[in-house]
Amino acid sequence: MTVMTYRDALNQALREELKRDDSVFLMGEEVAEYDGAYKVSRGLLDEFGPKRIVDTPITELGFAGVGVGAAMVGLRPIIEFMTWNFALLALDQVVNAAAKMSYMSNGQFPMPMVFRGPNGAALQLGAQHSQAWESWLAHIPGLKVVTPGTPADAKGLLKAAIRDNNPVIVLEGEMLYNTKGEVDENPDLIVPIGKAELKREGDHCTIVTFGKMVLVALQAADQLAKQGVNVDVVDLRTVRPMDVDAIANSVAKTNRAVVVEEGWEVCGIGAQVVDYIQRECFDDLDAPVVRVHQADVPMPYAKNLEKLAKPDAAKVIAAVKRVMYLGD
Amino acid sequence: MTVMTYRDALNQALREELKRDDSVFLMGEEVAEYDGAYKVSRGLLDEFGPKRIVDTPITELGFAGVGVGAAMVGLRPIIEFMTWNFALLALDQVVNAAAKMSYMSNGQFPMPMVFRGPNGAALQLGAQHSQAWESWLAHIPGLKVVTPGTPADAKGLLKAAIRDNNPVIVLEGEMLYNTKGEVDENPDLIVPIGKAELKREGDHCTIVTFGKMVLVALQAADQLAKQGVNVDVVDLRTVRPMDVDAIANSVAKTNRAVVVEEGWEVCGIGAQVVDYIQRECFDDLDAPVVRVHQADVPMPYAKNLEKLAKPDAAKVIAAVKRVMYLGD
Amino acid sequence: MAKKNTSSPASPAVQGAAAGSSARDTAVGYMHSMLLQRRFEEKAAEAYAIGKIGGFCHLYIGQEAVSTGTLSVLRSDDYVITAYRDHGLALVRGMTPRTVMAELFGRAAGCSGGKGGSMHLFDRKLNFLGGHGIVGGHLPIATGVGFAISYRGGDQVCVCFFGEAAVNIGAFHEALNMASLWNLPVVFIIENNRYGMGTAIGRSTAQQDVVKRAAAYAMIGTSIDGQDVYGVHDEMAAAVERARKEHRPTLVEVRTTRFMGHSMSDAASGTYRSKQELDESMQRDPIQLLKKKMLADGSLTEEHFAKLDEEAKVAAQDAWDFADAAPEPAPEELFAHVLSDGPTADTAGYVEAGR
Amino acid sequence: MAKKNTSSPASPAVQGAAAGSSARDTAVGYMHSMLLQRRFEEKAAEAYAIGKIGGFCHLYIGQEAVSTGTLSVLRSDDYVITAYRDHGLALVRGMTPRTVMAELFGRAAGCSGGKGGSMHLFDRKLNFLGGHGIVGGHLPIATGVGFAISYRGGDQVCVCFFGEAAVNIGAFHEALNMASLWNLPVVFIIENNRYGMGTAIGRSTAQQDVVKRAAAYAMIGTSIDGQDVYGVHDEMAAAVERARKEHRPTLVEVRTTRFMGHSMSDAASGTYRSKQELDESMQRDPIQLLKKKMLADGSLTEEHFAKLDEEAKVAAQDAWDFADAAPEPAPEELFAHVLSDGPTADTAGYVEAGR
Ligand SMILES: Cc1ncc(C[n+]2csc(CCOP(=O)(O)OP(=O)(O)O)c2C)c(N)n1
Ligand SMILES: Cc1ncc(C[n+]2csc(CCOP(=O)(O)OP(=O)(O)O)c2C)c(N)n1
Ligand SMILES: [Mg+2]
Ligand SMILES: [Mg+2]
Repeated sequence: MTVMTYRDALNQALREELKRDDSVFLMGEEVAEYDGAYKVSRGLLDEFGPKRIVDTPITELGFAGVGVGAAMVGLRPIIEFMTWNFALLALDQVVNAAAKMSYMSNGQFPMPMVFRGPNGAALQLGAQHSQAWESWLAHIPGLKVVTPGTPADAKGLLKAAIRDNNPVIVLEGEMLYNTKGEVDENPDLIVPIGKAELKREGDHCTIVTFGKMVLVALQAADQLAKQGVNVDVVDLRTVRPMDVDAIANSVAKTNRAVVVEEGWEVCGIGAQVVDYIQRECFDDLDAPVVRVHQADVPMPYAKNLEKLAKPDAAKVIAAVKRVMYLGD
Repeated sequence: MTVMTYRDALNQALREELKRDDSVFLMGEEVAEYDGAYKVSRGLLDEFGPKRIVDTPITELGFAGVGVGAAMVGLRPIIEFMTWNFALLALDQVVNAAAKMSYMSNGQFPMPMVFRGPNGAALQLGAQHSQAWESWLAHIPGLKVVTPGTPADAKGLLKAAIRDNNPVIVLEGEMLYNTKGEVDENPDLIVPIGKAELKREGDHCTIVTFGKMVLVALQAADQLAKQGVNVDVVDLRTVRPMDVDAIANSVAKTNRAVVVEEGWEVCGIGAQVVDYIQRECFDDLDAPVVRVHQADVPMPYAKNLEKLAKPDAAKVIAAVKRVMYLGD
Repeated sequence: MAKKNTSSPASPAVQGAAAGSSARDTAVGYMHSMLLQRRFEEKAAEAYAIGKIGGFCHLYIGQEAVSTGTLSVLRSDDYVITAYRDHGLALVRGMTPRTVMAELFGRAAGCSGGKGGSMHLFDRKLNFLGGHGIVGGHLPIATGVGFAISYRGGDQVCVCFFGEAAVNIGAFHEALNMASLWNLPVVFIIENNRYGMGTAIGRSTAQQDVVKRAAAYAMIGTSIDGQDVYGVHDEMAAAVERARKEHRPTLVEVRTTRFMGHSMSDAASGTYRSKQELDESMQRDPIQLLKKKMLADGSLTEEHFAKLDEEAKVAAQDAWDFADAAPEPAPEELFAHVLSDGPTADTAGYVEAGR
Repeated sequence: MAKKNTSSPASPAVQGAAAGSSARDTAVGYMHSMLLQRRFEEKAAEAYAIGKIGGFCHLYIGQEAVSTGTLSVLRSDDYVITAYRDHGLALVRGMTPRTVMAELFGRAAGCSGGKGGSMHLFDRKLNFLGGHGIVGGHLPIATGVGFAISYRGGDQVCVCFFGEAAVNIGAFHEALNMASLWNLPVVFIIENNRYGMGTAIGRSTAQQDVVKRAAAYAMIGTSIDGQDVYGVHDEMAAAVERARKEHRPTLVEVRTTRFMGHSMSDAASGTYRSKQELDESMQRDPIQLLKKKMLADGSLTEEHFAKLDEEAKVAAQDAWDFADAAPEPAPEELFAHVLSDGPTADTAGYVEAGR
């Protein structure tokens, strides 16, 4: 075990998989000579050369499609979107090509590829640069969607994604890149796609979350513990396919749930989690599930408004208290 | 009141609003000389001329953006997507430009515009031509999303959309264009955006639905009635903003709910409806809400598989029986 | 990925054109190939009319010299990708009429298991990469195939077909820029039949000179008559050679005509193009042009033509009979191949009827 | 929509350039305009460094002659739209330094109420249509503005600025084709500073000759030196005239250099461009070039320059002081203007902290 940043964990995952399998390549804007807009691919050009670490023009739709074509004939592309905000331009290739190719060709053309990059808001980047796309992507059959919240999960899930024979979406967090945690350096370890992890245990309430909000939920859990409220923090890690058992097991124990996500409310991941909970744990629930998410507005630039818009530990605590019918 | 098709109702709405306000224009692929791929704009070129009924090249992203630009300087564009399948290419303009312009300009540039066209599956069009985008679009603050299921609602909601000062998404149904119903010919009537309609009344269970599934739900309701089961059919008509009160009022009465939608399950509109129901009617519910939706697969071409994939009256009936704990 | 295999003919349908065959065999091969496409699609139209084929069905009739002339140039380890108007190309590449017709009928024996349909014909063994329904969507994919060839240092070529109306969409622009920038072995083929659905090219496209469009990507652009199978062959041979040897893409405009409507749901003429215009174009039927030439140079007799035509008709009828008798996909197929590692689709939320 | 108004100057910052003014006044106006941008952005950089400005902040320093030269040609009822590198254009168009700086500081008095930020400056009264963050995304919007002008039979013009790296994205292609096809009064201006973030143009763009790119849309394309404000003015006057009178769009490449990093988060040189290259480019500082010319022709003295410069610095400092003292947006602003007809955002599901 070594302590490293989320960024370095991703970098290590890329390096190990590039080394292991020479059909793997990394392509995207600024991934090579510039070392990645967020330096996730630092040093890879030097190590693997320009054939495998490929800078592209600003053409998200185009290079996503290049990845699809390369995957059709047996390579294993890793397509980096500088941020998922720009991937909106490429979703036709992700949804209509990558996600459907296996099905509409009756399995003749599997799509062993990864689309990755930072997702969601960073700090004060404004309306067009602060989008969390997890619920859109999770909506699509034919995709898998992982959302690591810690360095260990970042490494293990990215490695699993690269080895998977399906298109896997890896949603990272710009605000997570500098966070640190213990990471196993064993190059054979992966984190299985589709398995949640109980990141903290407690009997009073379940917090279901994923991605960037894992740290926020853990922060809230710490503060709640000081007030005598102990929560389960279920980190989904993968939002498609979702580990419904992990959610149900926890809610069966706590009888209360809060779902925390970075994105917008309507048809968010949280809505689907609520559906699973009411379906699986109808008789267990002692209170309606409460959701915490971004305010239902495009992200404002001003610091104070942005803070109001984003979910944070204080809002999570308020939500837990609400489902527990506690005052402030 | 006149009986007319859904197609003619839309055509009448377009004609009336084009006549009423000369800042309104219609733009899209094949809308003019070809009378629309599905003939919704039949005759409009002759009546209003090529300045106002505008054929475009095949450039969904581009002409959606043209609409945004025209709206910024005060016109009221109606952008037709030949089908919403192709609109996937244009969503950057819909989401990043149309939906955010008002907010990020602090209200200086409202977006009085409509994006419309057929959404969801028709018959055997296969994986890339059978997508229902309502949950994606409803996810986005800054948009309104309407989903008429009948000719009267088609006319009234399209007129309301054209008069609205916000970007309104109108999701029509290719399979609905030939369906008939009574339509008020009064050119001043609109159907207000955001108001559901109880399309049928019954005490035993609530079916919440919208768009193409309204007819399916009504069919199911008919058959159920013959078996002594009477259901409320709540037609949302608008999926953003959603008429939560209408849902809650019905569920408070019936204590049971089924949500029927055309699209996929994960993070679908149904998930959000379930969330509203458990939030508003937690103590009213006698059974978990059951959802009916497309099978979690890209749409297959083969007739038999397509039928299995799509929600239909038989599946709705099965779901109602399940929430009522009835056998077959 | 298919192994490199230069000895086997590119396709049964054009085997006469394989290297080393006589000029006469080549000509007969072309004729066979074009007739098969023609008669097959006439049958498909018939089947569509009586509801045996559903959905959209875009016929290639009139454009057969493009597929035959182009694919006769290819090796079996080269790649072919196209849009929804894909029956002709699939047949010429070597799919059997049975497997294509079964796909149109939505049967399990179809080339895509009945799940793809007319617009999504696939055959991995033939390196036939589909059948794509979003206009322009497959162009970046073709660039990606070129990228993979180059990545592996191979000498295959990817040929990519699309309509003239697709040149206006962003994906075209992005795909061609990358292909040129990275020196990829892709031939981009505009099948210019002058209409995108009901829109004449002049109403959609500011620049119709293909050379100028290609120049925007520092690429060579050429324009040829698509009704003359020999002309198509020769120009494509040059473009394919340029891709294979020099690793340079080419943009080729092939001027052709579709003799039918855009799809089975619109008339061939009347609204957006005049009957007269169509009639004139049909004077240049690629099959008739080849026939005339062969009759003139003695490589064909009327009897031989009739025999070839009859063979094609028989093959088309056989395909129909096969497809019509073939079983539908099993219900479990609904959830198969959503993902490549088994039925991990979420079936839990799926409400079956009657339970 | 602003009313047509040809008598008022296009912008306070370039008022010296208004028709009928003397050559000397024009030159002084240019100098004033460029100095204001320069000193304003130097202040912005300072504020960014100490955290008063957040997010991304893309400086225009080095490119000031492009904004000044181009906008001096416009009427006040013309339209301006650009990408995220928008401070200079906003100031030259006539936004006050105060309202721009307040926006960068995220204050309610900002031109976008503090909600837009550096990349999203808007001013309806000045027909300044933003400030857009998705590369290429505003090009179709510009075409749409041109469409609206033409729809109404007006004689305004829309000028649209973007970087050279944006020419590869699909939106560029789609926007230019429609603008040409429909004869729209739009001037598309490539600010070619040779880098898109860390990518030199030669690594992203197969065809760098702008004339050939324009030809792909049957459009006129020209290329000019962007460091010479007079040259920019003259060529833009021609392009604007072509749009206004002949309703034909133009693609203009303006060769320029950004003296800073791509944004405040990267160094100006070192990684992707050498210090030497940058130093050489900086020899052609547009302000210094104009100063030299004016000193030579006697329209400026060192003292006058110092005074103008001091004025610009004072205005920048005043903007800072104003912004720094200005209040943040009120919390209720969070839900305002999501929709134009009032606070109809869904606030029901919003969990406030501490309740
Ligand atoms: C992105 C997109 N927009 C619209 C359509 C609907 N559509 C299908 S084919 C077609 C016309 C294409 O014409 P062309 O490229 O010339 O090919 P052709 O049909 O003539 O072979 C259109 C508009 C589509 N499939 N995809
Ligand atoms: C679609 C999209 N992709 C990527 C980005 C990230 N990005 C922002 S600016 C930029 C470089 C643009 O360079 P250029 O167009 O030359 O303009 P300049 O910054 O030089 O003014 C990139 C890649 C983006 N904003 N939008
Ligand atoms: Mg065509
Ligand atoms: Mg640049």
